[in-house]
Amino acid sequence: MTAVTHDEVHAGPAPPPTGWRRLLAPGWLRVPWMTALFFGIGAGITVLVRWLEGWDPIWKGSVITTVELTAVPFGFLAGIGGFDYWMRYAAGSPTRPEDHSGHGARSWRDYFRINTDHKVIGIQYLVTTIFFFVAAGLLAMLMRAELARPGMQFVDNQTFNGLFSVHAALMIFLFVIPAFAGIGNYVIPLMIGAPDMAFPRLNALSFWLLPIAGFMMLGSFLAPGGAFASGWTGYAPLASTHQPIGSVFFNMGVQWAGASSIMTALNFLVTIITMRAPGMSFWRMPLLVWANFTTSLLVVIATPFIAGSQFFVMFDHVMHTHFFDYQAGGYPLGYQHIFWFYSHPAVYIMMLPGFGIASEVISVMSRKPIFGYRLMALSLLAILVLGFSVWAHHMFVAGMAPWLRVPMMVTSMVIAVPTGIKVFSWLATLWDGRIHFDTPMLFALGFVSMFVIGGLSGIYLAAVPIDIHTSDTYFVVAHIHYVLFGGSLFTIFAGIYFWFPKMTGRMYDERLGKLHFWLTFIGFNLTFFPMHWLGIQGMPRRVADYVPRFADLNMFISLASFGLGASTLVFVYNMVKSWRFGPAAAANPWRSLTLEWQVSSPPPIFNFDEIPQVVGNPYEYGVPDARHAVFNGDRQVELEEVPTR
Amino acid sequence: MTVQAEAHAAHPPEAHQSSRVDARTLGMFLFIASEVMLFGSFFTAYFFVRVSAHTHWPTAGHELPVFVAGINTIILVSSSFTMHWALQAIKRGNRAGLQAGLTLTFLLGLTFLLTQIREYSRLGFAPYTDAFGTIFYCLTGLHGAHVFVGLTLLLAATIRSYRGHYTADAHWGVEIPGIYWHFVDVMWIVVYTTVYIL
Amino acid sequence: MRRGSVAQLVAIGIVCGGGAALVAILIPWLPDPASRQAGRIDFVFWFVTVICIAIFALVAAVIIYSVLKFRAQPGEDMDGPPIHGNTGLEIVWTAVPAALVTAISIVSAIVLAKNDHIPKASAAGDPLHPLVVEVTAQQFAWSFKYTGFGDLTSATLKLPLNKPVKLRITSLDVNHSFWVPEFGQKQDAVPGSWNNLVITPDKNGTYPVICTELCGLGHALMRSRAEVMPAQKFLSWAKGQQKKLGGPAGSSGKAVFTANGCDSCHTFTPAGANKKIGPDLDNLRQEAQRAGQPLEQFIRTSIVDPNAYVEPGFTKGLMPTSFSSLPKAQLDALVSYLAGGAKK
Amino acid sequence: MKNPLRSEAEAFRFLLGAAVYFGLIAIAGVINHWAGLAVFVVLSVGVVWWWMRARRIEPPLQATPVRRGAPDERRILVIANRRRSWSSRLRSIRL
Repeated sequence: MTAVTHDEVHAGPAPPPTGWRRLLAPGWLRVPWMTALFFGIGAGITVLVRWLEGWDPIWKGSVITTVELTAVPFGFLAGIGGFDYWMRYAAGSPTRPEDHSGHGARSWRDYFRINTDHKVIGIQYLVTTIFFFVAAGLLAMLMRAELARPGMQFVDNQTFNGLFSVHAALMIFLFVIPAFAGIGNYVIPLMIGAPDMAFPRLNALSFWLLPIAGFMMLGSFLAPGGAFASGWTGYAPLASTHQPIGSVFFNMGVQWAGASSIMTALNFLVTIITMRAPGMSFWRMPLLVWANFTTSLLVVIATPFIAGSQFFVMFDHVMHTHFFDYQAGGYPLGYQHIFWFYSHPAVYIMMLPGFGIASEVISVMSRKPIFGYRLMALSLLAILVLGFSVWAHHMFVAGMAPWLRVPMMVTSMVIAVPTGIKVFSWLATLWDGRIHFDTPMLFALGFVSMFVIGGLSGIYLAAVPIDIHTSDTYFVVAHIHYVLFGGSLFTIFAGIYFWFPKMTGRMYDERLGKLHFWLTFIGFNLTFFPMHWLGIQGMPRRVADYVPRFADLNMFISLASFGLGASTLVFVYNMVKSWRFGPAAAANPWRSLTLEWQVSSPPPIFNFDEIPQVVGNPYEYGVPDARHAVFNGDRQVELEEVPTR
Repeated sequence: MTVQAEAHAAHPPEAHQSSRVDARTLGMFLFIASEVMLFGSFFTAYFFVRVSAHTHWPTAGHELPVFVAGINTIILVSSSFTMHWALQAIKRGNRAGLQAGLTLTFLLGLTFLLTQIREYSRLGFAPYTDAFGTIFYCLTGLHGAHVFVGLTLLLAATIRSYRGHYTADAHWGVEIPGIYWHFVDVMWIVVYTTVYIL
Repeated sequence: MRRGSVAQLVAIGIVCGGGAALVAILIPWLPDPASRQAGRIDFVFWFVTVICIAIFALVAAVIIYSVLKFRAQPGEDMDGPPIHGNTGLEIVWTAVPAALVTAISIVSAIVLAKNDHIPKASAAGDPLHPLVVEVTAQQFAWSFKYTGFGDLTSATLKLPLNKPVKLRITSLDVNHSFWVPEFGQKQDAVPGSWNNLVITPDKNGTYPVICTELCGLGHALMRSRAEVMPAQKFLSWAKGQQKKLGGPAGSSGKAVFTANGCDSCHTFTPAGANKKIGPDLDNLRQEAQRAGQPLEQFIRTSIVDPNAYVEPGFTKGLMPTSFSSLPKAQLDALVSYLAGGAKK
Repeated sequence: MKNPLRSEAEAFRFLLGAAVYFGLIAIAGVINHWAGLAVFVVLSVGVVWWWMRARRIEPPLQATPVRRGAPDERRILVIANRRRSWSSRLRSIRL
């Protein structure tokens, strides 16, 4: 071996396997037997240990289930080929450079294998998350059907509790967080002028953890005793000692989803830090890159805390430890502190990328530079720092130390300041612009207006006396949906419509897009605004039944929510139809300056055949002759020279 | 896709390196930051249990093998020295030094892990005995799991060193496990000080 | 910016703010306050609402104005003016919200301190100043213990008018949360700790007690009542109840039954109970047969050690084990009451 | 201020520092709880002070674009500062 800069030896691409050898090659043929093998290994080790230690019974359902929730996914990942490269590397064998040959998607099958192309992974993410979005939405429809009238009609109490728990868990861990990761995956490397993410194989692996987590959570409905029914917050001791085995499905599902988002975030951070194009200083990065950078920092630092909290609950549940059992010296409130130390930053994990998307869309569609670019970036950092100091505002009535309440109220209130800066800056960006109301812009404006309402109801909840009255009521349900539906979901839609031409090379149907927006916007407000009143008046959240005086309004909300659910059909139809039959899209239909629009739609496999030189800021709309980036000096060909007919 | 891009499909253009830190090293340090926070959540639980106990620590009826664990600490910390030595050796192109250093590190780590397991069976309390047992086993067990992961990485590096990989110019496959191994040791120092001594 | 556009902007803002104000005023948002604390909370609510309406009006006005005025014509390819920022404006919209949230924080902190404060009693030795009630939550019932009245227990919360009440709240199994919307006060019940809540009811009437922290499958049905009555009436109720619980088996059994909230989960016709979370107590005889035990012994065991025999169709561990600590006299009374009322 | 961790050698030095830091705290803490606290505070302040002052002296990074392909090759770069109508855009796309 000669002196090389890499310390690995690459073999050429593997010849396509034939006959029974296809069972050994990474792919779906290897999945079934690898999964079965790992199931056997998991069960075998468990039984062996229990037999050696003399524990009775040797075959214990809850323990086996817990172990298999770890072992079986590993089997699946090993089968589909998530570890092949690393196993070869660890054994010192020549590695197959699959990050090169495996790039790109030439047929639909390429979306169903370990694929190391960030653009393919981005689409894998988005399609998967939309699948879980629809599934979680259907659970919400069931819930609203049950709540249309007081008393129990369709499901029993335990199932109802399972419905809202799985609904929230899927929406948060399998939709909002990974959907942003998907958009980021597609767009970030293009935006910063990088050929791919820093760790393509890790990127592929972190995607494939997602369906595992999702099906684990959905699958808990099939577990004996039903799905986990302690809410997505899974408060101990309810979750640790009073739940069926389905609760372990939640604990482990969160671990898989959490591992996925930590790995993605790590990848984003390394990519953004080490792979920016020459000239792309931090102060020249588009705000979506800034947003993903801060979000990824939050994920890397905070997510281990929810992993910890779910480990504790699972140990209490399965191993009968005493983290939250006060009789044996545990501390029940400890769960909430640890959980919210992640889950409050998680709110920003679910918001900041949306802020980034909104900034891109509003600036491009208003044809104006972002107002106060530096303050926009700095406010992201401010939210990141403050986000770690406010967790206990979820616990004002939880019985924590009373002296903690006022400091936590103050820090929570202070977060309104950087958030306000962002909102006002968007408004100032709109001002005097030349606004084009294409669908992404509608969703972005819908986001700003709905997020303002959600932010204002957040002020109510941050003020301790009002929070004491309204916490754990439908007021909170309304607030969280204004922030997460009106905030995150609207920006996800904005992002999907905005980059749809780039991702698919085709244009979506503008009329259907507008229809989708208005149906969603109206249905959303009709569904969630009345919930504010319900909560203040005395309807607690997470109830399967309620007093008859709330019956009429609940019926109204249920009907509105069905309309809201139906609006998703328009979206899905538009996406599917346009992806297949839509008109071919231009490279830069929005006339954006950022780098992802300077390549073809969809971009070539390695994004750039030449790394661009960044020479200016990304939002110089209206500045004569401004450039964000140039390809090899000044040899640009103007749009008019593109052959047109 | 342009013809140009098709021609380059087999090789991505070299990304521009916009930071002084190598991407792999940076990735490992960020991963370690995340791991530190995982330990942080366990230490938070430890803090809650200890504070809400309102009594002498360890709580009545628990004796910890401070001395044996102290010896074990010395074993683990010395394995960091051998790790560092191994990497210095390959930086000078000394393969034998690399192999000896990695093998020693692996064996020392394994000794630590086995001693720890042996101690578990002699403690006289279990994770389900009470909250002290819970937090003791979970903190040391979490660390043990990290030692196991570190050993796996070291094993891979060791195997590769015997199969002729790594040179004075290309040795990040040793450097990355080395960083992780130092992290495991630092974490043990923290765990040992807080759980066993203070 | 021309003067005309400023006027238009202000006009839109006034319309938006006015609309929001109408929504705030015309819809009866807050429940009728029935405690001094709720009155103060309402003040904070309106304080915040005024600020929020102002901010909402501003944002809505700018958005609506922009949508109407700055719309690009179809086919227009002009860019807007390249305005990158304005330091003065940015300072303003950092400082003004900071000032507003500071104001809200100060008001909230003062109200919080007042709401938690129990004023000194005017007359020393008043048993109702403060009245201490121990609230015990369990799946899925509330129980209220008046420590100043010989540990008198009740399944509904009776409170004297205009007297500060100190609730000491705990839980036996999982987290619950005590809330009376009309009192505006809420506090979680956490196993292993005693959390305090101060309420000064100032309006006679009956109000719902609601559990707001998800506590399991019966969460939605974990309700009780809070009854506010004049102090004299409260004192006579307490005396009468003390007498009843210590009375002969037949009459006190029913009191023990309701006082411990048995009726919040079980059906038992003689007591007018009709809940279906736990087994039907009208069929105690058949159930005792299934368990293979004599009736009275079966009832006693099932109260003291509910997991010894679990009726098919019900979950083990659902019934709290806390009733084993009932005083023996009350337990005896309850057993004979249930045995006497069971259908033949 | 500098990032103290960039390589294995720096991680190793960090380990040595951690051993000294926790060792001193542990020794003082065993002797007397308050002494332990004092040592902890003094050491922590010292470490932060050192870290705030620490600097690396390094030459700045070179930022040169990488170019592939022939030097006189023409490429398409879309100019974003001019806008065409939606319909003309569609027409140009459909070719």
